[in-house]
Amino acid sequence: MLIQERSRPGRRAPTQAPLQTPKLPDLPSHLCRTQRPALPEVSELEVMRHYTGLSQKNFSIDTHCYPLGSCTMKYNPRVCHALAMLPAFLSRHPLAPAEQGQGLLACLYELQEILKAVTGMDAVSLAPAAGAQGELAGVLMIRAYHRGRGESQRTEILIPDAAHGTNPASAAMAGFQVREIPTGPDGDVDLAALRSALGPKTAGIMLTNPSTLGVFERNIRAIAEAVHGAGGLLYYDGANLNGILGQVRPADMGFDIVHVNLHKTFATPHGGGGPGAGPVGVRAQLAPYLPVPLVERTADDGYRWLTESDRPQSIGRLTAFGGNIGILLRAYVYARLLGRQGLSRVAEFATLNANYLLARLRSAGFTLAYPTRRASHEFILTLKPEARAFGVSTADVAKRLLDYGYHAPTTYFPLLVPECLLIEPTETESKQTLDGLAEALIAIRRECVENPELLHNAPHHLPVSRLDEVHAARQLDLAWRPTVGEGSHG
Amino acid sequence: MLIQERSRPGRRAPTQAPLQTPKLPDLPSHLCRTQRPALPEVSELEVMRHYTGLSQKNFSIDTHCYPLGSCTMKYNPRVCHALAMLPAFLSRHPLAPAEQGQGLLACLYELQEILKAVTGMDAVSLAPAAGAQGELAGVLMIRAYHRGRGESQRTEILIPDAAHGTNPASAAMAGFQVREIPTGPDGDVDLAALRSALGPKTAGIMLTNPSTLGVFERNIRAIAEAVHGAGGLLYYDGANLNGILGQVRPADMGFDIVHVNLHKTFATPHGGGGPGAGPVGVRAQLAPYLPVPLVERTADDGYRWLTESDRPQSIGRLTAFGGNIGILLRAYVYARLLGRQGLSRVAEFATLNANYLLARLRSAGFTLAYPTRRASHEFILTLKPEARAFGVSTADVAKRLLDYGYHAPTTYFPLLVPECLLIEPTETESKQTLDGLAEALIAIRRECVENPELLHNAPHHLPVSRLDEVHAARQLDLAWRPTVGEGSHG
Amino acid sequence: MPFIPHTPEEIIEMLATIGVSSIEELFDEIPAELRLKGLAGVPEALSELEVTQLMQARARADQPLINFIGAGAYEHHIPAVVWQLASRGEFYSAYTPYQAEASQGTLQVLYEFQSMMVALTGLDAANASLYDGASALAEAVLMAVRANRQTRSDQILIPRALHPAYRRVVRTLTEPQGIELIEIPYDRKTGQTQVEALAATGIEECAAVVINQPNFFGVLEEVDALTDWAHAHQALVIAVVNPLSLALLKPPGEWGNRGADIACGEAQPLGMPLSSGGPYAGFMCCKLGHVRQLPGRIAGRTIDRAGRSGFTLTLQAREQHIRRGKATSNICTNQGLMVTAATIYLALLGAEGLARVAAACCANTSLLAERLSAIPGVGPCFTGPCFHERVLHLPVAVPVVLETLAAEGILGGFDLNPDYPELGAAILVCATELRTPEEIERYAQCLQAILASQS
Amino acid sequence: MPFIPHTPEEIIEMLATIGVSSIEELFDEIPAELRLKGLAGVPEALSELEVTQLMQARARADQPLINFIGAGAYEHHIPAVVWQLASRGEFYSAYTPYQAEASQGTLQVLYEFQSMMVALTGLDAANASLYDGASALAEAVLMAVRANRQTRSDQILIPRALHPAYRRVVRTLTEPQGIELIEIPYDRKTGQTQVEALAATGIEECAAVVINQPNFFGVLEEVDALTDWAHAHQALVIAVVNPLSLALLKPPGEWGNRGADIACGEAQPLGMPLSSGGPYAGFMCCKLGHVRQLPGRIAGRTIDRAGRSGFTLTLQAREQHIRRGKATSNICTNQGLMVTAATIYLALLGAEGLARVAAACCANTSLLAERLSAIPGVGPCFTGPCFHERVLHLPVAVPVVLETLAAEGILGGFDLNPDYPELGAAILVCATELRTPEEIERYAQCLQAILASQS
Ligand SMILES: Cc1ncc(COP(=O)(O)O)c(C=O)c1O
Ligand SMILES: Cc1ncc(COP(=O)(O)O)c(C=O)c1O
Repeated sequence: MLIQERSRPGRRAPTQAPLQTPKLPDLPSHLCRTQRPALPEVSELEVMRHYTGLSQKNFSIDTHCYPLGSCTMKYNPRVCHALAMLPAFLSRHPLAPAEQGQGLLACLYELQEILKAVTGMDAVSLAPAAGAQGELAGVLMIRAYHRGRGESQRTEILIPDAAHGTNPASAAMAGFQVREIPTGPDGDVDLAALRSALGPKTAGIMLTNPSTLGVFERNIRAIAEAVHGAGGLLYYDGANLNGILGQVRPADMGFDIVHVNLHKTFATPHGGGGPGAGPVGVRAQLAPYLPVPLVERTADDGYRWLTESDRPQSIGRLTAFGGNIGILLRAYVYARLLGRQGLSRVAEFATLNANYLLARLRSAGFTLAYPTRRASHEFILTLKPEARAFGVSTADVAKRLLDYGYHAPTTYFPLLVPECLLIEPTETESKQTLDGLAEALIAIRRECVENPELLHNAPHHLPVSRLDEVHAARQLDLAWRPTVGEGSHG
Repeated sequence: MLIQERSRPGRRAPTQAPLQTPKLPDLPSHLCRTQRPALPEVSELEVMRHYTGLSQKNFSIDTHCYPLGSCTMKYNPRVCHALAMLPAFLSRHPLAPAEQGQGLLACLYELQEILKAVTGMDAVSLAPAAGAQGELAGVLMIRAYHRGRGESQRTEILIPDAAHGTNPASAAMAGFQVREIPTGPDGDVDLAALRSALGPKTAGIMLTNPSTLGVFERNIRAIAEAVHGAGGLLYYDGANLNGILGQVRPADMGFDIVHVNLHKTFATPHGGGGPGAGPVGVRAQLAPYLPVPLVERTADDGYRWLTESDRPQSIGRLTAFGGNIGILLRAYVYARLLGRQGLSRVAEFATLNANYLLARLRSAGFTLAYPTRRASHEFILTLKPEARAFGVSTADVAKRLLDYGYHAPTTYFPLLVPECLLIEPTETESKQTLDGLAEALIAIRRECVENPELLHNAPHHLPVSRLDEVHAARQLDLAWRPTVGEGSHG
Repeated sequence: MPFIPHTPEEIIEMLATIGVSSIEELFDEIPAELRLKGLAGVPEALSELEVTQLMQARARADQPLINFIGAGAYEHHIPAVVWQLASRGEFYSAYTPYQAEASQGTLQVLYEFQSMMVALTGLDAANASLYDGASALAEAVLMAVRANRQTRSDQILIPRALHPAYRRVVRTLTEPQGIELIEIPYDRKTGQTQVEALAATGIEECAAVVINQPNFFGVLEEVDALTDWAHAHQALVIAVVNPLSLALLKPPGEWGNRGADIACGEAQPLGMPLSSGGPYAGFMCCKLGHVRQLPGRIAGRTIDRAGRSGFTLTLQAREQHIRRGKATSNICTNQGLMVTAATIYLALLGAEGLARVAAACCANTSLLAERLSAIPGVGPCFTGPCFHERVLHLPVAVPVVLETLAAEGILGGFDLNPDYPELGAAILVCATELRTPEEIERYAQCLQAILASQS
Repeated sequence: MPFIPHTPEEIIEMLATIGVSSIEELFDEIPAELRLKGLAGVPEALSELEVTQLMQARARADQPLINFIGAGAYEHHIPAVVWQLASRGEFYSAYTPYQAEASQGTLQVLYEFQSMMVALTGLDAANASLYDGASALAEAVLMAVRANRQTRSDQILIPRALHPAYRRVVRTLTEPQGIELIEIPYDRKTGQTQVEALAATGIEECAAVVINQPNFFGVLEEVDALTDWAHAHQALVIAVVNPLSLALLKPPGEWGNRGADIACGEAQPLGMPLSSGGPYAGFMCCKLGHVRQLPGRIAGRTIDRAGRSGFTLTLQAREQHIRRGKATSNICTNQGLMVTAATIYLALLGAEGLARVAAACCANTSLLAERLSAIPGVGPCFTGPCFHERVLHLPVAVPVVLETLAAEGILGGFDLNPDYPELGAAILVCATELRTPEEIERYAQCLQAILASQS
């Protein structure tokens, strides 16, 4: 039932608003509404029960193993939440003077420094609100850089076919043409194809490493040399930073720009869709172009914001204020809790977990997309053999896994591997949980043989059975509307 | 699975404790333990998932209608929790000076005043930690009062048979003999029996009004006169105050002492068993005996604690410090939110809800225990007819109601009504919820006829089916124990 | 090992199952010369206690001032229920609802949120959020250019009386796609953007006209006339609105003869703390005909195999993970948890509650403006009707006044001079429902004293 | 109507169903002369915003001092997880688990808690909490008198080195049942309760001996000898212990030759905030043979109809709702939510974490005592080994010292003089793992300055 359907005209949660009906302001009547908006009229208890009940219908990290590849669904430490929600941080206005924000700015400045250390970059801006906005900031910097050197003919961005959809979308938003580069049979970029695509139009390349294929791009030095040789820049999509944290740095691989998804590698919550944060780091020659605002340490050991007037070459501002500050605070707390060694351990155990799960599934008969390769922090199974033999789809397996109490891995991505499952257990899952997940997948594989119908109709134990996405798109129902008479008692 | 069973030797949530193993203190070895206690060794994520999962197995106000008679399970406003958890309140040491607690003491003092207003009493102590401790404090004051007047022969407390078990238990703890008074056929105390029980040994009477039979004791003035006439005192068990809040005051009925269950009438949470708070109020002549500490307003408009030295006649101290302060703060916030009119409305709508539900169930054929009486804020059904005709028990009906998504009413209490259900919807439930509850009970009554087996084996849709209480009491299993070898790696 | 559950025995077992002898070996595909030896530059780990003490100390340094600034971020009372519910792990630690059946909680919240935004704006459809109000406007501009089939113009008329930061963000995000922003001046007397000023551009047709209601100065625009002018010039109308104001003001869907085509704005006033600027949430609504150009996630109602109603992400063919370079936007992660908070906030308040909050803000700001205007040299800059913000001119330069007020614990307003030098010494002030008469009086007395000492 | 969901139409419908014309009529059984006309004396309602501002202002008045007091309530770090989980509505707003099938969450938590207390104390069974440590001790005394079948004595030996408030509470709650408390002095040199002092009572047999480890002075008792003496005199042994200390100290179940019979104490150090004294939680454990005399709720493991394991309240025949006047106690509502917090706390910390916290407290208190004892005139009162509290004598009267320290933001210790005049000017201090070396140094310097100015 929708909260709107629980509504009864005249019912309210009246302690929430000012008790006295204040004198209605003297607004010109032709600018005012004549009907009250159809918002729910419910009591506080109804709100509490309704949303408590809805929450219980969700899978989440706090309730389920959530091995969603490329999304790094690790534990979100609760102390990060508690400390980011300290009242002084919550109630500070974005336009308050920096003097009344030295505590906050110290955290942000130090986070910039920590991100420099883990990426190897020379300068960092925390402004982007998520990974995709970090990407956009990155390609805008590529654009600004080439224009700054009078090379505005560089209008092409190269992107491997394995890349996340945000990469080409971001490049397009920045006004670039996208050229797709194929992947070789072992999961590395097809170097020859890359080389032949390079040229005077090349602005740069966007790469994820480890790639979304769950393998480390071994030719990264050669790629960097080739792209740099052609006058292009290398952009590092940091979505997979969790797999190499403290092991190898994007800058050392030859990247010029990087974004970091704090809501992946730095364990900030994903909140059922966001907010995230996607700080960007760059080498020195790109630093002038970083999006504003940035935090600077002042001569007297204080901190201040740098804005447009301080940074005339900046690509500009991405959101009205400084980005998702509350998320940045959570990431900062996380980094301080883990510290130098703890951050390096992240990649070690994320990689251990992925390779362990891979080994268990391989020995149970599952087919790996890149069987000759080491897994990074994630890996890909292809269910093509099962699909052919038993008529089950990856979606069927994914839905059935929900019945076993595990969130499904990423399905049908990357696009180039047919019937694929991209599995990322993350470092915070225990061996017992991985064993349970492996056994569930093995049991489902047995069900493929014995009872494929069971899979076609899965899930069976969730609040709803398989939802009809085609119906959703054909018979668009995007908002509840009051039946006549409702929402008009005002 | 128990948290202990998730344990693996050597696993820890290490950010929670000091990181450096501090130098072990220099304690005499014969006073130290040789084996580590068998506490769980789990990660923070495991703790999060384990207890999140357990919580989801509970019915609670925030998830279900919980019409548990005599328990007043109303909505617990969340702002009460938020404000009682303000860091300054949480971190104050109980032995900190009153100067560093004027904010807190102001709240407590005003709560004392509010409780005086709603009970009509002359003085209030907030010390008792729950209703039963309030009762004990009350009967100890009765004892002190009679002793103070040289009447220590008054060793008997009269208690109606409908009373809650804590009443006789509290009287016994205070060293009194309990004399049970029968109830008349219409739910009022048997006046003749009461009169004949009164005498020189009478110390007082403990009464709940409205009684636990869900009716208002109409002869309360006559009872008060009789008891006072015999030299006894009247104790008001405030568990049912929700039914008369702002409508009639215990003092006006003739009571000398009252306790208030803040975790019922003042909407503080019950927390799966507590904590509660059971302030006691008394008439002026009993004020010197109130338990310590109390809050006093000082000449300079400040506040201070009154303790043993200020109150030499006090019955004494009930807990080490001042009782359940955090709960008192929640009750204070609740009282301020509702205010004068809001508090009176509580009883009005609690009574409306009970009488409406009664009317619906009566017209559906259920049998009322006191059919000639108005319901107070709760009422009693007896399932004796259904039990006889179809072989179902009250427990069967209660368990089946859980399947319908409603917590069961109180069962088998009061003891004098056979196969009874004591139903208290409270004022915060909506008409829609009451209609749903009525329809569920009506449907179950139909099931009694059509399919009594369904009831015998209920519940069917809960995490466990009917639990064996006899097995629990015979094969005592009160604590998990490590199998040999566990819990000894220290 | 913080947050890593592996015991030494388990690590050995796992390595054996993999068939390697050390974790190090798992990184053997990384060229050896690139391998890092430790994260120098990152401090050593702290315990939870230590990091708590650190952050508490930092928070103590940032004790809040009494806030009289709005300017795009508004301090409202947030009922305790909002974040106690939104912080529940099942909302907080879920991902984007890719597996609909395992995410009905989040999906239904999104659907309810969309329904509420539709109710407030009077349009047909809403998305499930964008990053913030400013980037939402930028997306709306890009959307309008795509959606406007009546003209091939890339020109957008954008009022100077729109938040300067919004104008900057729109520039950052639309300039690479060759969109031309034409700034429309405001009337120096009323503070309004007038139809005459639109006409004065001499433009025959354009892709869209941005209308900001209330505008950055808190002044109410004549939205009907502006909307009709735009439609007469083949332009789509993009409404930029404060959702709280829509409790009282005419919804964009009813502006002019045909209503605005797109409405967007900042949802922060609906239950989100100020938090120095974020996370907030942008929202966007549109007419049904434009829904396939709407950026961002959209939840839809559908049915399951048993015919029961349920929710799923829909119209994904607009999105980057399907359409890649041709998507309506690159946005992926949005501001989901903020939307959860906004939904709970709106459910608690209802239309009546929201109207009361809005009215209380109006009344408080009026009181503030009156009280301050009683001080010699201080007075309103504009004559147009206002919602809950006001522009006041001061008799002396603004920065020193605001600094002195800050030292007194008062955040006295937003200095308009850097962005609007034509206004001279002027501040934008706001008093939400949180501000008490005593605080307003305190502000007035401080300001009076400061001005007296300045002259 | 705050928290009341009824609409005007619904009220009319409901009254019609009942067959009355007004709510007032529903109260017609109450004698008219008793009916109240409005709650004079209760203030008018406030909005959530107003009450929030009120409480925030009151909290501001109570800004905490740097705390060097223990004395029965200890300031420890509480991991953020603890209360974020315990505050979940399903725990927070449930009742006592009377319907076991609908309360498996709460019941399993209780069972886990009991298991943890059994692990810490080395006894066989535990209850699901009592109000606090002091009332738990009173209940233990009553229990011991019931449980001791070897003697009919009503005498209890209780150390003077036990918390004075505990002794008062025990007196309040046991005196009505005719129990005689005999106070055992402590040794003025070591601060310990010595077997000789027990013997010196001349008592042949008694119901129970109370042994407090560590005692109120923070001093460790020779628990083995005391236990054996008690058992030799037909007495049961009641251990009063700080559960944190049991991470390091010998569990009561192993004291002497036969172990203590009952252990009780205050669970506050396990994840409960100081909160000016409550809510905390008393715990109680005992040997299996005494379990039917144990007061309070007990959760037990059992099976359901399908043979699956599940949990239920058990041994209810001990309780007031069954046994009424003959129950083991009158307790009904206990401290369930606090137990939930304690269980989560112990699960997070584990044996190793708990030992680290305990060791850090010991180390910090040692540092504090050493540093303060370096000040002329200040020094330890006792020579016995200590856990995490110390008694220090001062060269001047205590109250003025503590007041001056408080003015400096320091809560300097508990003044022992009113309860133990024989100690002269003496304070009980404690430095938990929260206290930093800087804070300890700051205390020392303030104290030094105060004493210098006093002399
Ligand atoms: C590989 C990759 N790149 C980019 C993104 C986009 O990041 P965000 O969702 O933070 O915008 C994602 C997130 O799913 C990703 O997995
Ligand atoms: C009528 C009655 N009296 C007394 C009590 C005991 O109160 P408490 O549980 O707060 O100790 C109760 C609680 O259940 C009750 O219903």
